[in-house]
Parts: sequence; structure tokens; C-alpha cells
Amino acid sequence: MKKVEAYIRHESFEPIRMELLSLGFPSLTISEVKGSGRQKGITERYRGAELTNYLRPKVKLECVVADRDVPTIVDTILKHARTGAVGDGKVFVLPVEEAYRVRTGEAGEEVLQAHPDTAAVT
Amino acid sequence: MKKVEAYIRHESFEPIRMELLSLGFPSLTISEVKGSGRQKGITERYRGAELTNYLRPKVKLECVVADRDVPTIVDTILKHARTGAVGDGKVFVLPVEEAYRVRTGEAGEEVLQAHPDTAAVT
Amino acid sequence: MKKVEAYIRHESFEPIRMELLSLGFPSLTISEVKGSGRQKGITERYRGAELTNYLRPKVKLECVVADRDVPTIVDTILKHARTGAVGDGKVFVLPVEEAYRVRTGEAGEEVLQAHPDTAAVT
Amino acid sequence: MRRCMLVRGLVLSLLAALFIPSAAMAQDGPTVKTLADELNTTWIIVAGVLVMFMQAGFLFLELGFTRGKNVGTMVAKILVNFSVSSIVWWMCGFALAFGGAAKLVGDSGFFLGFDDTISGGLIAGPLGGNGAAFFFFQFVFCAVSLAIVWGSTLERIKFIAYPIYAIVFSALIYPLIAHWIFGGGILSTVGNGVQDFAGSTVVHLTGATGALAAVLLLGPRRGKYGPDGKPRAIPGHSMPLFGLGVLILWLGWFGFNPGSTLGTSGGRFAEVVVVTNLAAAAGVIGAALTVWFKTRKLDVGMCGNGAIAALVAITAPSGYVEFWAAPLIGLIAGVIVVVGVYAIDKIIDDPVGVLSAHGLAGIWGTLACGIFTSPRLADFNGIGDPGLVYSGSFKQLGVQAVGIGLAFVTVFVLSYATFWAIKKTVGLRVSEADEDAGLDISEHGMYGYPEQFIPAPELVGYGAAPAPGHVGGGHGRPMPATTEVTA
Amino acid sequence: MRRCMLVRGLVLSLLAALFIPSAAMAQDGPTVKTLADELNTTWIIVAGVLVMFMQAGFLFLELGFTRGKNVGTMVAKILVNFSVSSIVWWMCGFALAFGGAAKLVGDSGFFLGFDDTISGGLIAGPLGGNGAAFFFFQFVFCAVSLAIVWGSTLERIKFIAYPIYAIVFSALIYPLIAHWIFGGGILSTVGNGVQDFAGSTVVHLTGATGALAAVLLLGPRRGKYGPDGKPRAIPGHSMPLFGLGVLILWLGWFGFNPGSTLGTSGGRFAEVVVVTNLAAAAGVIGAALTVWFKTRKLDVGMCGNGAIAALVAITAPSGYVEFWAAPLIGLIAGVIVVVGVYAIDKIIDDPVGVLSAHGLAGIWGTLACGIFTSPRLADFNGIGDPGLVYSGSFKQLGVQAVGIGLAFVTVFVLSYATFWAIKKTVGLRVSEADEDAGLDISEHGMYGYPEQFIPAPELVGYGAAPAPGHVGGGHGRPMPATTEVTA
Amino acid sequence: MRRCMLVRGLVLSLLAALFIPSAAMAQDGPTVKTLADELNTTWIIVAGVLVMFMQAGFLFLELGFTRGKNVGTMVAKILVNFSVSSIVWWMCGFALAFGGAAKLVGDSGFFLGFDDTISGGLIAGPLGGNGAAFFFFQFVFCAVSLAIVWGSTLERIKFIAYPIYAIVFSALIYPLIAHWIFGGGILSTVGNGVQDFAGSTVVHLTGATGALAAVLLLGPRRGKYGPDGKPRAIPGHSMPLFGLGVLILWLGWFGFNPGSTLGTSGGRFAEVVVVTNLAAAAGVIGAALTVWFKTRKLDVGMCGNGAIAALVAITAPSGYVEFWAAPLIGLIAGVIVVVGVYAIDKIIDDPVGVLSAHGLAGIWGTLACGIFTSPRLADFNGIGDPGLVYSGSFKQLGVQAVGIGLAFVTVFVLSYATFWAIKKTVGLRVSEADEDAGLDISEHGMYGYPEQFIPAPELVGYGAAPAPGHVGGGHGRPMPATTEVTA
Ligand SMILES: Nc1ncnc2c1ncn2[C@@H]1O[C@H](COP(=O)(O)OP(=O)(O)O)[C@@H](O)[C@H]1O
Ligand SMILES: Nc1ncnc2c1ncn2[C@@H]1O[C@H](COP(=O)(O)OP(=O)(O)O)[C@@H](O)[C@H]1O
Ligand SMILES: Nc1ncnc2c1ncn2[C@@H]1O[C@H](COP(=O)(O)OP(=O)(O)O)[C@@H](O)[C@H]1O
Repeated sequence: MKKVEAYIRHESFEPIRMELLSLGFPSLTISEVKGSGRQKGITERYRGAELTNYLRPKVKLECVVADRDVPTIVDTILKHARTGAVGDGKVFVLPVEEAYRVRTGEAGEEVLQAHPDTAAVT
Repeated sequence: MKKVEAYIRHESFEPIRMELLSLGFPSLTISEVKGSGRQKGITERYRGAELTNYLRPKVKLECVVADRDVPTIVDTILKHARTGAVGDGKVFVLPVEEAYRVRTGEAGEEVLQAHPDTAAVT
Repeated sequence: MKKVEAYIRHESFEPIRMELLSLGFPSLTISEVKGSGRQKGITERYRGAELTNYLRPKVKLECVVADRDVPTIVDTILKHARTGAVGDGKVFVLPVEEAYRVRTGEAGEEVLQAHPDTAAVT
Repeated sequence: MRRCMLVRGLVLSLLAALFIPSAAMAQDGPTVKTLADELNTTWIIVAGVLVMFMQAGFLFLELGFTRGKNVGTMVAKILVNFSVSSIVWWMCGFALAFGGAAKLVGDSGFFLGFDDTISGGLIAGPLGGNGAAFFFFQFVFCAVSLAIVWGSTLERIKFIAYPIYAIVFSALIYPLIAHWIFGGGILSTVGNGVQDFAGSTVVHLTGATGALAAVLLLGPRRGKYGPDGKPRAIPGHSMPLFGLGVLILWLGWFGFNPGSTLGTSGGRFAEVVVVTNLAAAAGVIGAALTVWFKTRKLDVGMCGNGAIAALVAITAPSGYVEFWAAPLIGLIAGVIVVVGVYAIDKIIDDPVGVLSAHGLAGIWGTLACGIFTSPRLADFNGIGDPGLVYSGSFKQLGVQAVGIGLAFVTVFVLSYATFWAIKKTVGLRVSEADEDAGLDISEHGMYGYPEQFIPAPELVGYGAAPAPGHVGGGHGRPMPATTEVTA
Repeated sequence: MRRCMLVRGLVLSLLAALFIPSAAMAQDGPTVKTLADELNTTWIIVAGVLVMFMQAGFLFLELGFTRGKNVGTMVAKILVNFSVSSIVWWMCGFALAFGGAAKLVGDSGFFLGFDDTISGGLIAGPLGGNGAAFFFFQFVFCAVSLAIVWGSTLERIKFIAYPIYAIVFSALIYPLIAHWIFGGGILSTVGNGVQDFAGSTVVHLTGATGALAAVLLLGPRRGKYGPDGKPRAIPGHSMPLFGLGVLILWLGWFGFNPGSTLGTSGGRFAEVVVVTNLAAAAGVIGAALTVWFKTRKLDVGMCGNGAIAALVAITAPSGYVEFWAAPLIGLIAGVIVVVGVYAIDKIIDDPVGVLSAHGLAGIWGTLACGIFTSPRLADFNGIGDPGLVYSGSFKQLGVQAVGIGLAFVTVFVLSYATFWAIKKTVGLRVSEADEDAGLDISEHGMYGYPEQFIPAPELVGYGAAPAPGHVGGGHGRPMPATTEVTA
Repeated sequence: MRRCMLVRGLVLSLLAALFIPSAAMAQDGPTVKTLADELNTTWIIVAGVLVMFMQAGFLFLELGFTRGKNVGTMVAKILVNFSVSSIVWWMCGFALAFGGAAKLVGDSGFFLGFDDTISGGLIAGPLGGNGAAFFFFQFVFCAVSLAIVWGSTLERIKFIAYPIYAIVFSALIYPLIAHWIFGGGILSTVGNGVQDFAGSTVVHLTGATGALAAVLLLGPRRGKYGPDGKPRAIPGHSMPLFGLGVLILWLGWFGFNPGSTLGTSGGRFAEVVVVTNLAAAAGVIGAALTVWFKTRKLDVGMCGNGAIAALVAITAPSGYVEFWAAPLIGLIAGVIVVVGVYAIDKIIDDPVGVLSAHGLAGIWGTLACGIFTSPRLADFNGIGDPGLVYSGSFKQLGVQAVGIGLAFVTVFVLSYATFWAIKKTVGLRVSEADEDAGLDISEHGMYGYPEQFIPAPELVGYGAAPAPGHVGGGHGRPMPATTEVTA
């Protein structure tokens, strides 16, 4: 099992979510993060003083999948998240050793994605 | 060392935190996330138009512990987070290679949990 | 490749970011988290009733770097995040198996940090 | 006071007839009499408009004490309640309250028209501009009383309960009490009459009694009491909005009490302004000191509650007491509200403290007349006797207690019956799932603060990023080109 | 009504000359006439001040319907528009609107001074205190009309468009319509005159027409319409702020309509208060029921829009109709606004629903005079004929339609031309990147809610933690020492 | 103006005695004189109520410029200050300021009662309704002045400093200045008197001077100045709340300046309304243009500060200048405030810009009388001489400067001494840990926005999920059953 972590733009999330859903991967988690990288910051002005923000808002997408599904997930993210401008983000793949479904207490790759058919394929 | 990552309901956090504390695991971190999975979304109505949210609010719990403590942590989470309804969440276990306590600069399993007695057992 | 995850105080982030930038590591991501550990909580009072918060606000810093850069990153964090008081936080190192730059689709260690010279050193 | 107005009207008519013959012939031009009428009308309207704005005060006070998931419903609540009450008061409530001089209820003025004639009471005769102003002024009092009711019911009541109870309240419950005390009904015949200048009992205790009936049938919010039965803090989401509410209410009270002179005669309303402000100020100080000594922290909500409680308490005596009594009455009200909230919170979940701030303080204020009413003002208003400190007699105190008792029992019985019927039919409380999700999303289909609850990427919504040529190429899009700096 | 004031002025002067000789000799003391003048002035100023506060109403209504990234700009917008309009009205707008009795525009009162003499019309003669009050009262109407325009343009318009259009609007567009209907211009000669007591057409339709011209040239917000062309919800960020706006507007309307009596004569303004409130209440009920039956959810915004639409609709008839007609007019306005918003949202992106709430409701209100105006009040005001239900004749309805038509065409042509010129020169709409980032950061250099957008550690900013000795050692610093508990 | 009122009173009494004998016999009916009194009282009360609401204006202006962790304390602050001031003004402040005609302070009216007699000055004689209104009106001025003080102290001052300084300020500091300029004290004998119609110096400069004394002893907020000594932006948390504050203040100023006519005589107050509005509008424009040319961004806060500064500046001249001078005075104030804030921010941490908006603009406004006062109005008010542009003489300018100087020195010395004593005893500033945590949690025990600071799961609190049978089985609980859709 692997965890795919992607730092992407807000606008790219909906297309990614929709394609992943149609591919049988409805299960994922996102959170609001702020990132810095090659992208430039912005400077704010307030009553004569300045404030510069080097961190820009991003969405962090986390999705744990079976090893063989990693390329599908990564490709889908890369496809929709790319605008070609700096700040498009990064995708990382981390190892996962075990997974449990809370509702049932089951463990293993079967619990990773919600759709029965996905599970069946496993 | 392992990192236990759990995506759970808000209401289940307090009981989990309290039991972990009593078991000698006070150290953990949480954050607000939004997840999708088997759980259904909701549709909002506003001035004649609609908006559907497929993502539901969850709490992400992160807790790094020594390998042998993983079952304790996972069991505690599973016990309190389960309602039996869809949306109860998932628990994942990831490998961790090193850990440092900032205050002292120490490294190793000893830094993982705050309670001296826990450390002693190690 | 490794992912360095640090849970630190808000005030310590700016110095860390600035030093990492000057060392050639501009790329990182942060998020707002709440943590508990050895640090004490606070009790609030409201209209005769009480509420105790055991969780305190922290910043979570995530930075994926090449294996050989891990000590640099960790040392920088430890240096600036330390006040010597409880609640200074922890740093963890996790393995990462693959990394992609969304903008170009490239994979590998080269994508980790934004500065061309850093890449060159690789 | 109200009686006094009647008298003045008569005197005026006589004067007009006897001493100012020009009034008869110069029909188109203003006379002293018409000007006096117009000035009274102006003041009543100005005061009424200030009281109307107290709706915003109640809205924001309650919003401040509510969690962010239940804020939109409060806005809809205040609009719907005020509106239903407006229409029902016009159809029926006003007629029962002020449409006649009978002991129980009035009998004229249903579906009030400008050409209607009121059969008796304060504004007996053709309605006219002054009567229209009176109608409006009394309506906004009814609406205030209704707004008070809901403070104990926040965050769990079904929306449908609002319009149903609003109808019963505006058509019957409030008009009964208003008629009995303000309109020349039975309570103005107990002793020399119950003293309640602007409604500590008529408006505030009535509202708080409705709130008590509602909350007894409704129960506490989920999570209010821990497994050990001890109250947990459910902090409201915004002290700034609470502060706005308090200040708007304080403002509105300068219409509420001084407007109850129903005119400008003798500049009496200016005295009432001073009395009202002194009491409110002392209320803040009383509450602040009390909560400080109890907890060593200065609870912000309690400071505001202190002001409200003192304003409620001074409402009845505001036309009856001298300046010096006002700070005393207010100070005590400030102490009462803190002690009351702390005590009641142990057993009843009253999120904004309406039972203390309007109930206990309303009772205290009504009783305070029996203690502090000055002979000068009892005489001026022509209602009741001087209070204990002047007369040494407990008589007026007794009369006040009778008024409180009758009002409380009547309102409680009628309100309990109404809420009970609502509970048994359409239901009084939302489901647990709806309560957890919040009333905004469950009853109104949208959060009151969408950006707090809806995941940002789903709010943004539009699909993939535009083609590079679409925006200035090379800029990250969510960033204004003009403000970029080099990293 | 306005005509009537003129007449009254004359009568007063005559009376003063004939019946009250003392007025001539006791120059320093008040007389009945000077008192009447002062009372009128007092009421006009009080009403004007209430109307001025409607700027806050519009601000908060629009803020509520806006996303959190575009809120600071709204504050700057309202301040700059109101200010530019103030100055331009004083320089020019007032003169054209009320500075004379010619058919097209007035001709005196430019750069108004206290000693100026107005050449003709409602306040012909030396300005005086009453004239100053009139000047202010009419200005705040112009400012309301201007504020309405921007409701359809939120979240994408360039700031520079505001002052430019504000100048044209206050100098020319609004003065034309105000003169034609209020100031004795051409529309007061169609039939027996167009009935528009307080400006359903003059103020509200004018504003909404400007809004239509603007939005046609501006286009929808990014993300408002999906790839399928269907409208997506872009929920406003705060229902509490929206509620504040609605209640302030409701309050302000008690200056807007009753103030349009321009005095207290006969207490007529109190009747207008009652009529206004009944209509507004019915509007809330109409809108709430309509949206409930359509969606089974009680849209909070629609309840508020119902109030606004009803207030807009009752604006024209408020001085012409009996009490009973008010709830009817309001109820229908409430239905209209919901149906209107739902229909218009499919094709035009009007974030606050100004086209429905001020446009459709303004038209409905103006037409309603042709239906409900009572003979008593047509006569009293001396403008137009009784409405359809009394006279059985469609004549006044026709006159009203002519008024609506001429006002709409004039305002639309002038506004479209102005916005077109803005678009072709300085530009009407911000870049896509700026729209995405929000107008606050892109046009004003700082977020309106910085803590929502700026990463917390960057906001804190100060460097590393202080030396241990600096704060009580061993305490975590972001925690107040006094409140720590043992973990 | 104030002097004039006195004269009018005398004239009235004479008239009443000589020309209107009926006044004596018809004691119960209104007469022209009693009506005139009542109308004056009505206007003073209405104006006073508007000024009272300025407390909300100051609260929201300051809230907008504050960080979210320090908002509850502001609400408690405004309530406690206003309340302490209310009581102290009644006990002592009013007596010193207006209780007599001596040069230094008044001597009657302590613990004011309705039957008290004032020994001399503006309202010499028995208090009465008009006197009660005067008492209230002057009190709200004192409270405004006090509210201004705290603008420079936000986010770091200890709460205990508020009531202590409020007592000294309301009992002594403000009464001194008010007596000297408004109450017939020493400054009304310099030349022909210092012209300060509504208090640019008495109210605003006094407040700003207190603010200066406080901030010098308090020091800047943590993190305001970088290691390089350059000011860092600490953006306030909410431009909408700031906008609310500005608009409420603007509204309140229509009571502040026009109410200072202390009556409706001659409709003068309507002129003051026009002058006030023109200046405020020009102030927004002046500030907007200045900040735009400086930074090419339209700072929202500066637009609002421009309005406030212009309103402060026009306060003194509002009763002395012709319409045309108002936009000039306002425009210059708008420029001054921007330049002032930018300059002062480099050395003093004044979060809301009170030193510029009330201090510099207050000085400018007071001086502006010496430049623009028209002969007509100097004469009408009976105070001072015409200004430079009319008289060509610098005399009045000199008199104004003397007034400013004496007021500044007096207030500064007394305030600095008071704050110094506070600092040395109970302490003036919270600990660093408390400042970092925010004053809400450290001084009041609860955040002003709990949902922003308390972790959501700890706020929810109730234990494990209920048994399946408890809610509709199979529904995820935090989701309202009625709105679920299929994923
Ligand atoms: N090595 C990294 N570790 C953690 N987060 C990263 C890393 N590199 C990039 N990110 C995240 O990705 C976002 C975009 O990266 P950036 O370097 O600006 O874009 P690009 O990939 O186009 O150079 C950053 O804002 C940050 O959140
Ligand atoms: N494979 C996954 N990767 C990341 N997050 C997941 C994954 N599966 C579930 N989650 C998280 O767990 C939450 C609950 O999952 P869901 O599938 O709705 O529940 P259930 O386990 O009852 O089927 C989701 O909202 C999401 O946040
Ligand atoms: N084992 C852990 N797993 C996850 N988060 C941790 C762990 N230990 C510490 N943290 C995070 O670090 C923060 C500081 O830890 P704490 O124990 O209070 O400090 P100290 O290191 O001084 O003992 C916590 O609030 C929590 O967010």
C-alpha cells in the first residue's frame, strides 16, 4: 500500500476528484495548507507598513491506495493539476504498512477504497 | 517507530484522547480535514442555485509511537471511533525512521511520548 | 528521499523558513494543527461553566528532501524552534519513495527543491 | 402616565374649544394644539423607530451567543417573527390590547383602518395620525416581547414553532397583559393600579415567561450537560456581534422608556432618558464586579447582560423614580443577572440568559416601583402610590406583586399550552442529526458562514485552470499580478 | 404631497400675515409659524439621518452576499460613492433636480450656499434652515439610488468605475428623474401626474436600471455558470452581516417613506409609518412562503429580499394607499422577488438580486398606485387620480406606466453609455487573476479579513522565542500563565 | 451659539410674561413657549441618542483594526468605560463642567437631582426637562472623548487601567476643558472667546491627548517594529466591522454637530447637518487620493480615517462656516490624516490612528475657525471674530491657538500623571505571554471568537457517538438526513 500526497492548486481539485471517482477511487482526504517553493510571494500594504507573504495557499490531497494503483492516481493528479505555471505543486509517494476500516475493524488492502467493485478487483 | 494516521469523526476524538492519555500516550497532533469515501455528500441551496459537497469534515489524528505500541493505539482508535455508520473513517500505519525532541535535541524512541514512565518502560 | 515533519511553535517558523531559504531549500509546506503532549492545557470560563483545552496550536512543517540533506533540515529546525520550554515540539523523518513535479511531470530527487543550483548539486 | 395623557387630551380639547377660537377657523394652518399633537406624534414615531431597531439588538445579542452553524436561522427567525407579529397585531392584537376600556380586552380596531374609531381607553375616538403613531409604538413593544421569548430556545428549536407561537402571542398572550396593565384592564384596578411605566412586566417578564415555557418542553442542547450532569460551556461564536446587540438595545431603550411618556409634555421624557442611562450604567458595573469577584475574570457576556438586566429593571420604574434611585436599581439588577445565570445554568440551558436578564430583572424592576416610586411621580402619572422608602408602606409593593403574579401565571399557562400543542403536532425540536449539523444547513439549506463549513476547493468550483494564454502567462493564478514579489 | 407642501407654505405665510400679527413684532421669539417650520425641519432632518444610515444597510446586505475575499472593497466603495455623490450633488445635482420649476431641469442652486435663492419649485425662495434640510434629505435619496446600482456588479468590477459613474449619476442621471417626478418636471404633467410618493421609480427603479446597464457590460463572475451553462451557487460569506443590512434598511425606510411627507402636518407621516411596516412584514411572509413551496427550505437571503422588495414596492404607494392595501402590495412584492431572482439568476449574475428587489419590485410598486391609490389620498396629495379598485378606470395605471417607461429608458441609455465609455477607456472589469485573488488584495493591497487569508506564522512574524528569562520560565509562551492547567 | 441660547431663554421668558398672558392661566395646556421648549428638548435628546450610539461606532472602528484574539475585551471596555463615565459624570463631572459660571469650574449639580438648581452658566436655574436633556447631551460628549483615548492602547493595555482613568477623566479632565470652552470658563474670555462649536478641541483633541499620554507610557505592541526598527503591518482582523464603525460614527455626527445648536431655533441645525456632511465627504476623497498617490492602492482603512478626520475637523467650525468652506476643511483633514498616520507609525504604535484622526485633525479643525468663520455666524453665535479670509486678521487664529495649547497641556499633564500612577501601582501593560495569547483569553477567560481558537473536537465535546438506535440508523450523524445525496 502507498500513500500519495499531492500539493496542488485549489481549482485543480474538482477535476481530479471527479476523474478519480469515475476510476473507482472515491476515498481521499484533503486539507488546506500553505506552501512555498519557486512561486513568488505577495506584498501587502496596510496603513503605511508592509507585510510580505512567501507562503501561498495550496490543497494537500492524501490518498492511500494499493501499490498497483499508484500510477493511475499519480497520472490523474498530474493531468489535471498542471497549468504550466510555477506553483503547480508536487506529488510524493510514501509507503504504508497497514490500513484499517474503522466501521468494520477490517484491515488490509480491501479497506482502501470504498467501491465494492474496486474491492472485488483486489 | 510508526506513525498512526487516523481519519475520524469529530465526536470520537475526546474519548480517544482521554483513553490514550490514561494509557500513557499524551502526545498526538490533530488537524481539520475534509474527506470523501463511501459517505454521501450534501446539497446546499442558495438563491435558486445548488452546490453539492462531496467532502465531509473529519479530524485527522497523527500519533508517532514505538513499534510495539501500535496495536494499543490502533485498538483504542477503532474502539471509540466506531459508530457502525458509513463515514467512520480509516486508520493507516506508516514507517518512521527517526524522531527528535526539539526542546532537548534528543533523538530516538524515548522522545515519542511525554510521560516519564512510558519512557522508562522503553 | 525523506520527508521531514516538524510540529513547532508559530513564532519559530519565520526564522526556520529564512535559514532554509538561504541554504537553498525554499520548498516546504505548512499547516495549522493542534497538539497535545507534555505541555499543559488551558481552562476557559464562560457564563459560569468551564471548558478545558488540552490541545495547543502548533505549526506542522513538511519538507521533502534528498537523504543527504536531512541532517541540514533537521538541524535548522532544532536550532530555531528551541526555547527550552515544554511545548517546543518534535521532528520526525519518514521515507518517501517517489516525487513528481506537477508543472513538468518530471520525477526524482531533482524535483524536490526549487533552486536550480540545488538541483545542479544533485 | 398613560392615564395622564388621556386627561391632557381632554384638557386640550377644552382649551381648544374655549380659549383658542382661531383653531376652529384656520383649519389649514397649524395651531398650538395641532403643533402639540404633531410634536407628540413625532416623538412617539422617533421612539417607536428606535424600539423597532431593538430587533437588530436582539438578533445580534443572540447571534453572539450562538455557534457559527446556527446563525442564518437567527436572521430568518427575527424577520419572520417580526413580520408575523406585524400582521397579527394589525388584524387582532391591537384591538384586544388597546381597542376599548373593558376590564378583560378591547373590542374595536380589528384590521385597523385609518378612519376607524376606537371605542374607549387611551386613544378613544377617531384614530388620526397620533393614533397611528400609538398603534406603531405599541406594536414594536409587542415585537420586543416576542423576540425575548426565543433566547432560551436557540440552536435546537424547529423553525415552524416560530410563526405558530408568534401568532398566538401577538393575537392573544401579549395583548392580554398589555391591556390589563397599560390599557386600563383589570390590573389597573388593583389598589391604585400596578405601576409599570414601560413594561418590565408587560414586555420583559411576559417574554421571559414564554421563554421558560418553551425551554421546559424543549430540553437542553446536546452536549450542554456532561455525563456527570455538570454544565459544560458552549461558547457563543462572536463577542463583537454580541457587543453590537447590547449597544443597539441600549440605544433602543432610549425609545422604549422615554417614548412611553407618549409625548413631549413638560419634557418628562428627558428625565426618563437620564434615569434609564444611569441604571444601565450601574448594571454593567454591578455585573462586572460580581463576576470578577466570583471568577477573577471579567466575563464579557456578563458585562453586556448586566446592561440589559438593568435596562429591563429600570423599565417599570423609569417614569416613577428620581435620579438617585436609578443607579441603585441598576446595580442590583447587575448583581441579580450574574447570580441568576450561574444558578439557572446548572439546571436549565438558557443560552443567552433570558430567564435572568428579562425574567428575574423584570420582576426586580416591577417590585422596585413598590420601593422607590416618588410621591411626585406617582402623583404625576396618576397610577399607584409612593414606594416603601417614601411611604413606609408595603401596599404598593403588594400591588406590584399581584401584577407580577397574574401576568406570570397567565402567560405561562397560555404559552405552555401552545408549545405543548406544537410539540405534539409538528414537533418542537429538530432531530439530533440536524442539531449536530446545525440549523442553517438543515432548515435553510445553506450555512450562514459558508466559507467556514464548505471545503474551499468545492467552493471555488470552476474546473481546471484556464489555458496559459488566458491569464498573463507565468503568473500563478490565485495571485494578483500586481503584488507579486520575488521569492 | 410635495405639491401640498407648497400650498401649505403659502397658506402659512398668509395666516402669519393676517391672523398672527405678533409674528411680525416678536422677531426673536418663536411663533406658531416658526415653530411649525422648526418642527418640520426637525422631522426632515431626523428622517434624512435615518435614510443616510441606509448606506450601512446596503453595505451590509451586499457584504453578506459577497465572498470573504471581496469585503474590504465594499467598505471603500460605499464611502467613496457616498462622498463623491455628496460633493457632486452640492455642486450640480441638487440644482438640476430641485433648483427650478422648468419642465426639464432646474436652473438655480449650483454650489449651493445658505444665502442662495431657489428660482422655483417646491422650495422656491431663500434657502433657510428648512431648505437646508430639504437639500440634505433629497441628497440622501440620490445616494440610496446610487448605492443600489452596484449590487449587480460585486466581486469583479474595477474600483475606478465607481467614482466616474457616481459623478455622472449624481450630476445628471438621478437629478433628471427626480426633477421629472418629484420636482415638478415633465412627468408631473402626464395625466394628473405620476404618483411616486417616496421613489419606487425615482430612486429604486433608477438604481436597478443602472445596475442592469452595468451587469450587461460586465458579465458574470468567474465560476457562476458551469460548463453546462447552469448557474452555480456562489454563497455569500455571512448571513449575520446580511441580516444587519436588512434590519438597517428596514429602519432607514422609516425615514425614507414617512420623511417624504416633508413635514409633520396632520400627523400624516405616522400613517405612512404604519403602511410601510405592514407592507414590509407581508413581503417577508410572501417571500418565505414562496421559497418554502419551491424548495422546502427557508432560504435566509430570500426572507430578507422579501422585506426589501416589499419596502421598495410600498415606497411609491406609501402616501397614497389605505392600511389594508399595504399587506397586499407587500405580499405580492415578496412573491415577485423570489420568482424574479430564480428566473434572472439563470441568465444574469446579479449577486444580491437588485434587479428583482429594486427593479421588478419598483415597477410593481409604481403600478400599485394605479391600482390602490385611495381617493382621499390622491386628493390630499393633489397628484394623480384614484386607482383602479376605487375608480374602475385604468387611467392612472397608464400614467404610472408612462412614468416607469420614460424613467427606465432615460436611465438605461445614459447609464449604458457611461459604462460603455468606462469599459473602452479605463476598463470595467479586473483581470481574471485579480478576480480569483479577490478585490481586497488586488485593488486595496490588503485582505478585508487578513486572518482568514494570511498564514498565521507570517502574521505573527516576530522572530524566535524570547530568552527563557523574559517570560515566566517554563511556561509555553502562547498560553496565558494564569489559565494553565495540568495536562 | 450656546450663549445665544441663554439669550433666547431670557427673551422667551419675557415674551411669555408680556405677550402671552394665557400661558399663565392655562397651566395644563401647551403654549408656544412650552412647545418651543419641548421641541428643543426633543431635538437635544434625539441628537444625544445619536451621539450615544457613537460608542458602537468607536467599538467597531477599533474592532476592525484589532486582531481576532483581542475583540471580546473591546466590548467589555466600551461597556465599562461608558458606564463608569455615566455614574461619575452624574456624581461630579457635570457639576464641574456646567454647574456654574466661575472661570475655573462649576460648583452646583453634584449627584444631580431633578429638583436641583444650577447656580449659573448656560442652564442656570432649576433643571427641568430641558436641563435633563442638556445633562444627557453633555454626558455623551464626555463619553465620546473618553472612548477616543483608548484607540492608541489596543491589544496590550491592562483592563484595570480603563476604570481608573475613566474616573479621573470624567470627574476632572474632561469637565475642566468643557467648562473652559463650552461652559463659560477661562477660554471663553480669551479675545472674544475660543470658537469650538461642537468640540474639535474639547472632545477630540482632549481624547487624542489622553491617547498620546497613554501610548508614551505603554510602548508598542510586540512585533510592531522589526529588528531593524521599521514598522511592520499588524493588520486589523475585519474591514467590514471597521466599515460599520465608520458609518455609525458618521451617523452619530449628525447628532454631535447639529445637536450642539442645543435647540431648533431658526432651523440652524439643518445648516450644520449640511456643513458636516460636505466636510466628511471631502475628507474621504482627500484621504483616498492621498493614499492612492502614495501607494497606488486604495487603503480601505484610510478612506474611513479620512471621513473621521474630516468630521473631527469640521466639529469646531460646523456652526461658524458657510457651506463652501466645509469641503475645503474636510479635504485638508483627509490629507492630514494619511500623512499623519504614515509619519507617526514610524515611531509610535497607534493601531487606529487616533493621534492623527482626532489629534492633528482636531487641531486643524480648531484652527480652521480662525480662517473660515464667517461674520454672519460669529455674530449669530456671539463668540469670537470672523476668520482670516473675511477679516484679513490673524487675531482669531491666535485665540484658537491659545485654546488648543491650554487644552493640550492641561490634558497631557493630568493624563500622563494618571497613567504613570497606574503603571507604578497596578500596572499598565499585560505580560508578554498574555499579549501573545490575546487579551480575550487572558483577561476575560474566553476567546471573543472561540471557534477560531478552540480546536473543533474539543468544542464539540460530547463523548462517543450515540448508540445506533439513537439517531436514524445508517445516517452519518454530522449530516442532516434531509440533505444527503448519493456520492
Ligand atoms: N520539497 C517539498 N516539500 C514540501 N512541499 C513542497 C515541496 N516542493 C513543493 N512543495 C509544495 O508545492 C507547492 C508548489 O511548489 P512550487 O515549487 O512553487 O512549484 P513548482 O513545482 O512549479 O516549482 C509549494 O507551495 C509547496 O506547498
Ligand atoms: N484510501 C483513503 N485515503 C485517504 N483517506 C481516506 C481513505 N479512505 C477513507 N479515507 C478518509 O476516511 C473518511 C471516511 O471514509 P468512508 O469511506 O466514508 O467511511 P467508511 O470507512 O465507513 O467506508 C473519508 O472521509 C476520508 O477522509
Ligand atoms: N508522538 C507524537 N506524535 C504526534 N505529535 C507529537 C508527538 N509528540 C509531540 N507531538 C507534537 O508536538 C507538540 C509539542 O510536544 P510536547 O510534548 O508538548 O513538547 P515537548 O517536546 O517539549 O515535551 C505537541 O503539541 C504535538 O503537536
